[in-house]
Amino acid sequence: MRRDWYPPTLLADCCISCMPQTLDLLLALPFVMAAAVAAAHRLPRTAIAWVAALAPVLGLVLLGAMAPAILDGQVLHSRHVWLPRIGLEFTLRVDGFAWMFAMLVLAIGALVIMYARYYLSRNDSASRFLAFLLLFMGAMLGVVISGNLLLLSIFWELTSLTSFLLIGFWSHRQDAREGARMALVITGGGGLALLGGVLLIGRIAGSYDLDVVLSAGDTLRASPLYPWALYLVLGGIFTKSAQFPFHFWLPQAMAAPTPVSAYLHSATMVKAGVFLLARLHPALAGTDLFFYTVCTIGAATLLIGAWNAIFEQDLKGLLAYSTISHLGLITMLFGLSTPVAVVAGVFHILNHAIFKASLFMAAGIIDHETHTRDIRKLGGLRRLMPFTSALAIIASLSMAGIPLLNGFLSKEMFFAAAIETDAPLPMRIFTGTAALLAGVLGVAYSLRFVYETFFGKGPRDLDTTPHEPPRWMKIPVEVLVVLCVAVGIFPALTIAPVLHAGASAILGAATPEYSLAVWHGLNWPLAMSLAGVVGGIALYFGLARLLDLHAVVSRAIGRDIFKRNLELLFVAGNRITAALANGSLQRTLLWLVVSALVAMALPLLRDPGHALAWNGGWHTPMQWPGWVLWLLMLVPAVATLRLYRHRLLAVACIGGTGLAVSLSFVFLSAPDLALTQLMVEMVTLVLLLLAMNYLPEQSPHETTLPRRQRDGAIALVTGTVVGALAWAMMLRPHDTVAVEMLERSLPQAWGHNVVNVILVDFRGFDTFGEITVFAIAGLVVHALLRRARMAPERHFDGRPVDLSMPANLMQVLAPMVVAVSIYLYLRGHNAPGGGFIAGLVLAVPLLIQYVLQGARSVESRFGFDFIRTIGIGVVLALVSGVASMAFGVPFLTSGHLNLHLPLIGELELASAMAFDTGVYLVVFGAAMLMLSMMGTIKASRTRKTQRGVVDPLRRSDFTGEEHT
Amino acid sequence: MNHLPILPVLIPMAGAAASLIVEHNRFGFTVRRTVAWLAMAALVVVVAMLVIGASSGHVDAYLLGDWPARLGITLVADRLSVWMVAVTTLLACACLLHACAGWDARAPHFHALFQFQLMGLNGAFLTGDIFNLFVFFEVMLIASYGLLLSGGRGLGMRNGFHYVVFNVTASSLFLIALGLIYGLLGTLNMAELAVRIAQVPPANLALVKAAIGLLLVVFCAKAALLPLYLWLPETYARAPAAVSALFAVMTKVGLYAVLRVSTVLLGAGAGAMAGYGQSWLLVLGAATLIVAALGVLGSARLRVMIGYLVVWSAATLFVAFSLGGAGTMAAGLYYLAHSCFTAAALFLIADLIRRRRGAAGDDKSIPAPLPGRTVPGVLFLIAAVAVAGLPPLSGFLGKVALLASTPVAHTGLVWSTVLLSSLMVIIGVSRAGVRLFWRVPAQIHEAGPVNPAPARPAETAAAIVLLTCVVGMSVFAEPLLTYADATAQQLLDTAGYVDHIRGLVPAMREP
Amino acid sequence: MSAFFDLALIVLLVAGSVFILVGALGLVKLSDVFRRLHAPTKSSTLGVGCVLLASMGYHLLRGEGLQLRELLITVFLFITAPISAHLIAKAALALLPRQRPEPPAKRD
Amino acid sequence: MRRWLPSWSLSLALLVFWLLLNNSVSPGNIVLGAALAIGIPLLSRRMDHEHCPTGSLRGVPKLAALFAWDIVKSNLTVAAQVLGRESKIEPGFVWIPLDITNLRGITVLASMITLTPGTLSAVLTDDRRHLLVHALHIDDAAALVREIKTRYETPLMEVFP
Amino acid sequence: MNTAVLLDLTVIGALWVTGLALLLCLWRLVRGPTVTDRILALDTLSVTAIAGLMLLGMHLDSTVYFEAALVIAMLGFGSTVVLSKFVLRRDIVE
Amino acid sequence: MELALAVAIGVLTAVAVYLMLRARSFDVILGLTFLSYATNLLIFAGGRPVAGKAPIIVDGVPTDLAHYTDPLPQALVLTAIVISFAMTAVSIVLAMRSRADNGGDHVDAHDTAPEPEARTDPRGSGK
Ligand code: NA
Ligand code: NA
Repeated sequence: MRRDWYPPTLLADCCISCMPQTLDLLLALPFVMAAAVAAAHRLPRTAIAWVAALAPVLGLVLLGAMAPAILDGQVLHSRHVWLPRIGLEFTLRVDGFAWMFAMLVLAIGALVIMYARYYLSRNDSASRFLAFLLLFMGAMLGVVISGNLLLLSIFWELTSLTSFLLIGFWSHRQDAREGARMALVITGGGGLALLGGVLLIGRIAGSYDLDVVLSAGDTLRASPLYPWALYLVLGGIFTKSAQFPFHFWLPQAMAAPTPVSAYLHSATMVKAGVFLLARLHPALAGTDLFFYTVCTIGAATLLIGAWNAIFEQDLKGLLAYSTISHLGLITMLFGLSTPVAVVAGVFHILNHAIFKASLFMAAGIIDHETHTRDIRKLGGLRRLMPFTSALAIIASLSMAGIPLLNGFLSKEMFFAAAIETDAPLPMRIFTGTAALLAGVLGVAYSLRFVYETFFGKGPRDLDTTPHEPPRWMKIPVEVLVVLCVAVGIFPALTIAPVLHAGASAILGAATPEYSLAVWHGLNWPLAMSLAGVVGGIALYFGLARLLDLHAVVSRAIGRDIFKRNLELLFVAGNRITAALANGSLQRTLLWLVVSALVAMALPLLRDPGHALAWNGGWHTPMQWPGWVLWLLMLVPAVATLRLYRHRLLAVACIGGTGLAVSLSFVFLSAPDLALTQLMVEMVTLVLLLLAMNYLPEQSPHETTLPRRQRDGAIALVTGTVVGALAWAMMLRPHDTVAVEMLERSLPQAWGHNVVNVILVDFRGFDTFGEITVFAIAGLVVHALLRRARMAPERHFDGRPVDLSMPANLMQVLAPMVVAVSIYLYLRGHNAPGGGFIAGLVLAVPLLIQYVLQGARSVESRFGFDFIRTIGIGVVLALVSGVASMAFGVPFLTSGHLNLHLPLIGELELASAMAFDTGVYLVVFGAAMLMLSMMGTIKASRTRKTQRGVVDPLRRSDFTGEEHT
Repeated sequence: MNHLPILPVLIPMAGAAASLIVEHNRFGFTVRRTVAWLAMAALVVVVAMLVIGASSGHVDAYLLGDWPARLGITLVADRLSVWMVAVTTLLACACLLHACAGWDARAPHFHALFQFQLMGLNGAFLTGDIFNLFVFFEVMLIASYGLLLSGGRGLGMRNGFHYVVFNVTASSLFLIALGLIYGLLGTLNMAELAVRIAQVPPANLALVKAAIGLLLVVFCAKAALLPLYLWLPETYARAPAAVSALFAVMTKVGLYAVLRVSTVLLGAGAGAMAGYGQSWLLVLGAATLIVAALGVLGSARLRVMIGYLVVWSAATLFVAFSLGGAGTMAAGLYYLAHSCFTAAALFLIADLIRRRRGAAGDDKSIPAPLPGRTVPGVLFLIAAVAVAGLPPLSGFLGKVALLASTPVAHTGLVWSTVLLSSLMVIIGVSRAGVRLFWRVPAQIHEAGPVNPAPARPAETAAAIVLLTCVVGMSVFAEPLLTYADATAQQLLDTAGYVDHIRGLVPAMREP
Repeated sequence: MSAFFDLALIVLLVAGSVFILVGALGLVKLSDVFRRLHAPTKSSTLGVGCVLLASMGYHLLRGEGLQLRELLITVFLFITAPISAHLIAKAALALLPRQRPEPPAKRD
Repeated sequence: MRRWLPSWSLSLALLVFWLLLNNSVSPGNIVLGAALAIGIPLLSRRMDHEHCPTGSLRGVPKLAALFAWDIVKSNLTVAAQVLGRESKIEPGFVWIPLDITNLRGITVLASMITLTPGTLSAVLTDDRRHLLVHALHIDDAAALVREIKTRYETPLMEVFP
Repeated sequence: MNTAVLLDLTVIGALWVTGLALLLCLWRLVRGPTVTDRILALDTLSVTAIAGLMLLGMHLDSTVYFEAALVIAMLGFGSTVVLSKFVLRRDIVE
Repeated sequence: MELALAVAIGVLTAVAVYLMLRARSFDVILGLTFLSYATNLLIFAGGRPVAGKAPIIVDGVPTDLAHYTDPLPQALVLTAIVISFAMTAVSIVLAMRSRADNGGDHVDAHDTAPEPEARTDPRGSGK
């Protein structure tokens, strides 16, 4: 930063000495005040407005303090780190252009706040409105003074978001909601495009810092990614600035309260697009691609907007289309890219903001007073509200580009730029024609606005008599109109320094000599202006004579297409989602199986030679009992496929397979597994049978043959692939860590049964998780059934069968089973057994007693709090593991103690036993909890059974169920 | 002896056991809640200490049972694990707060199941053993069944059945993969596996690929990747609010596992197996982005929509992780935390909305009055901004970080799908907001009788806590991304991990 | 002595396997449920008993020591077999109500 | 005493059972077995839903021998019946009127009937006065009833009064 | 012939016979025709399996099969009980 | 033997997959049971099982894989069995509740009309 300049005032001095903080404060003001306004929602409306106005007013003061430095051509910075890793810095950067724009944003913002104070009705929450408005102001200010492109795109999206809230402020109105959403979708989508573009720029330029990017124009333009970057950025710009073909959201956004339109759609939101176009002009412009694209789009927008404005019946709609047209004009100017065009563009940004804001406010006053915005109902207002009419007429004339008003100046510069481009001749003709047409159309719609609102007959069908609005409501309009005139007459005195600061910030050394005089002598632009005025008047009256302008129903084709497409998107989303995720478990599982199949089969298919190669023979010979077990396992499995619809039979068959699997484990040297499998088999059978009482007896035939064939094929292929994998795996040499476990089991873990040692020691943590799972399963079953009331599927009449004989035998058996359970538990470390098996062995006889004696009889005499048993078991397992921590070794490290007791002899105590006790309790508790819950389901209050009483004579001895 | 790594597993387990023991009419709810919060507080302290430890870059490993890593089970508290545990813990605090407003009294065993769920999650994140990972997956899943179903009824039961069966099937596939892996490689410790995978003879390569592929399928099923996401939206939508909020981290477990496997087992040093399946994950992730965004657009119910948002964020993470670079991985890790908090917050907010709308519930297509809409409105707005990836919140930052670090070769696919789906999500979420908050009938009685449930301050507070996390993530994005970046670097240093774990020396046993 | 012992075991084994086979054959061959019920519930029980005795002797002979505990298996079988048979018979009667005999004359 | 040791016979049986199970008579096992012999009945007593007194055990050895012989003998008969032509057998049901009232006695009787091949106890009436027996081959129903009552029921009534 | 060898051969023969018995039970299990037949077949399967286990133990000179046999003998009838009870009343715990 | 074991695993898997794709909750549960058999056998197969070499250390026998089978897969299968049992229990109960609450046991409710979520007797059963 240069230090050799002279500080003119004290405030400026102060500001300069702490310039970064000033920038931060400038940006923070609106946000802070937004929060203040939101918090102060109980204050009176005027107070709220004052609080709100503080933000722009103080901001303007700060900007004023910066003025000397800015006008001196300096660039002010404030830098904070935010996310340097990705190049996102909280850098604020104010140069002439940003300063000019910030002035615009804050000045019009202040006026709008004042205006809004009187505009909003009693029902509207001023605090909410102004908070939104200030948030928007902050976002817009952020766009303007961001010194980092990523930061800029953040504020960019924030303007979309806050404008969404503002446009939808009257959320009870459907058009407001639609308009808000449309604006959000278009501008938000554009923001995403901009983000992409910014990221590309960053990738090319190596930084998102604006200074770097602006000076990297040549690199950018030379990059092969340039077209992508350009189009993505333009995507953001064109959507924001309502350029064709994205222009339609702007008229739709007129459902917003008028202060919003006055602010967003004249000076800020829509100007953000052209702001960025100007901002990145040094970096992106200067190629044919840029020139043709931007000029064409700008011209198209200019004409389409202007043409539509003529036929619009809504006062604000007309202004909106006019805005579109003027934005097109500005875009086209930046597209032309000549220094003069750029100056004109910057100038017109200012001028348009001033006259358009005042026009919107005037339209708002009219709406406020007449309760309509329909041009067809209005007319002759000059008599009823002469002062407002005068203001509006002046502003309109400025919009039409009538001399002595600011609009004239920039329009004339536009004409000059349009014809003085150094493009090929056809393009020059095109731009010139477009400019001329724009002049004609601009005059025509301005005339229509003025003539049909303030002159002629009317107003018609109004429910009130309009009169002048409150004094304070007019002040903002007055200020702006005065500005229009002042700039129009004394441009050099009023606007020149600002314009120069803005334009030279963009153009730098290329800033041309230009004069802001009203009179430049007789030249082509003046001729075009004249032709425009004459042509415009002729066009308006010609049209008015040729067709009934009031009867024209303007149709926004773009909007309709958009709405239809959006609706289509929702429908498509709905349809596609419903078609994919139809809530079918069958489909979900099918996809899962198919995915797994693909994952397993693809590598095999790609390399079948290696994958299925065997290592020294097909297999090791099988001892013959294996084949019996093999049949025993598979025949019931296949039989289940045939019988599965008859559930009882299927369950019996599965019992066969289960037994065979257990026996196979025994056969293949895994006695512990066999024991576990046997017990689990037993308990599962009981659970299945308990559940079957509450489930239909059989599955109906329902799936079609093709479906079954498809499933069958998938099943077959899956089975083949899994089998092939298993087979191929078994033929490979085996190099496992288990050898070391075998070696270390006895000397270091003091257990002969290596499987049990693994369970309680090497991998005790797995067991830890496993019992937790088991415990939770018990809890889940309990939670699901505790309060559930269910009716059995069918019911047998009569008393329960008397099973006192088996029960009596069971009494003989039970003590022995308990003893066996303890035996298995104690021996587990050295022989097949262990806490888990022992726990189930203890549970099963109890369960059989439930079956034989009935639940009530057992529970009345054998009250056990299974839940706490589980809890205590978990604690025990935990404590046994934690105990080792006291000795400075990790959790679950086993300890070992060889006690020599008198009389009893050697007693081996391993800490693993304590852990196993926890396992024992958890397993017993959870298993019993499940079984007792399922055995003691409460009867439904509403019905005794689902399908009636079993008629013994109609039962099938094949399925055991009643014939249906 | 530093016992820190085991404590995130043991504390919730002790909490659960204590909850079970005090689950008796003799003790009131105050006792149960006190127990739950004590456990939670202890966990927070431990996790804070773990974070401090991991931030130094030190990998804290814990040899359970004092066996060398190859024989026993090892816990590994590296940056990634600690990151995941920390996210889970923060999330859990908010969920517990929400549940303590009253749901815990309606769902039997809530506190025990909740603590068990935390135990499963933390275990899954901390373990360095692939079978132990399976076990903790199961702990986490079965606890989630309990949380999902306890106190539920009606269609929720059928949905729960879907969820359970799907997960049980996936778990079986997990076991098949583990069986193959052990059968082919002879070990279960991840570091050992990494060494052995790098040396797989060509003859076994196809088999190992099949096993690893199956493993990835299973993880993708848990993380809801196309076409395995079908179960998620409905399930999450039907879960109680506190539970679905906690479930926000459940898909992330699958993603975590994908990340772990693809860095440790399929890292650059894995020879022929290096990067196996990553291109599939990328393409499927990109496709999921679009499909999930369509789901967001097409869902009629708010909570289903949030479910699709979960799928969407998971898809973003798949893309981030499968790109394989440190930058994208770091962006992904940051985004992962963000998406946990955001999705959870949205579920809690959806509950606030649903309860205020009476019979209309969370069905967006029914216009219904929304009394007291300001607070949920503001919360929804913030959460929606975050979830849709709009600035300035963490969703935007994470996404920008991801896009910025996307390698050139994949830029087209990743950028177009991410940005396009973002737009779709913006459209969908804004429509939801408009329909719920703005399209309210003029007359109160238009939508039938309304009896909004009383608003409980704790429930709102829980949502605010989560959104505070989101905002905090945005403000402190730099330090968080720095951590994430260091995490990614650590993850990509497979050799360092492997050597560290294999070189661990037991306290007293011979190595 | 050992040879005698071996022979005794062989006899036991042969008897055991014959009874087991008879039980299974009866299960397959006989024509209605109640008839089938007779064969396995006890032939098999006795057969298994014989095998268990043989097993005890065998392990004694082959150095595993006297495995008296195998007696317990027989004990369990003898307690549980009647329970099974009784319940299966009851179930069969319940399924075939027409085969159920007339109730007995009341005694006082 | 009764409170801590409800049934001497059961406890003794359990001790023996434990020693058999462990296949050892080491002091440690005796101590542990004794503990279990005291502990388990305390637990299992709670499950008994009907108390069945035990009388004189003098007749037991003779009954056991008789029973063992019957098992072997009738097993051979049944083997013949199974392997022979099925048309030669005439199965049927027989109601056996009971005089024994002790439930454990009835249970043991029914079990013995079941365990001896050729007969199978199927139903006990609710009043416990009749036992339905299915026989694989019935020559003379009355003789069957008589044989069962004299051979088994009478001695059992002494054991289970 | 050495009686010891003969004994070993007998053990193998007995295994064959047991296997055959198992297959016969399997046939009944699959064939039915009534539910009770299947229950009976299942019961017989488990009883026969005990013999098979003991014979295997003799064949392999090992006693590790004792526990499995014991558990089947002790609790194998449980399946029979619950299946029969289901046929009797549908509600197995009344 | 490997081939036999592999075929068994394959057949059990095929049966499981077919049943899992059926429409009734009970059939699906049966399928899961079969899948768990197949899975357990496959893990078990990873230890290259052989007959008669149970991993219970006998004094004096060298502790290597020539004399004992691999114990680790057995431990894994044990864990797997227990966990799958727990899962089965939960799914069974859920199937019951779903049938009671929703009036049918079709997994996707194609055969029952969509029912209102709020019911007069929330804990009651049937329609
Ligand atoms: Na008019
Ligand atoms: Na019951």
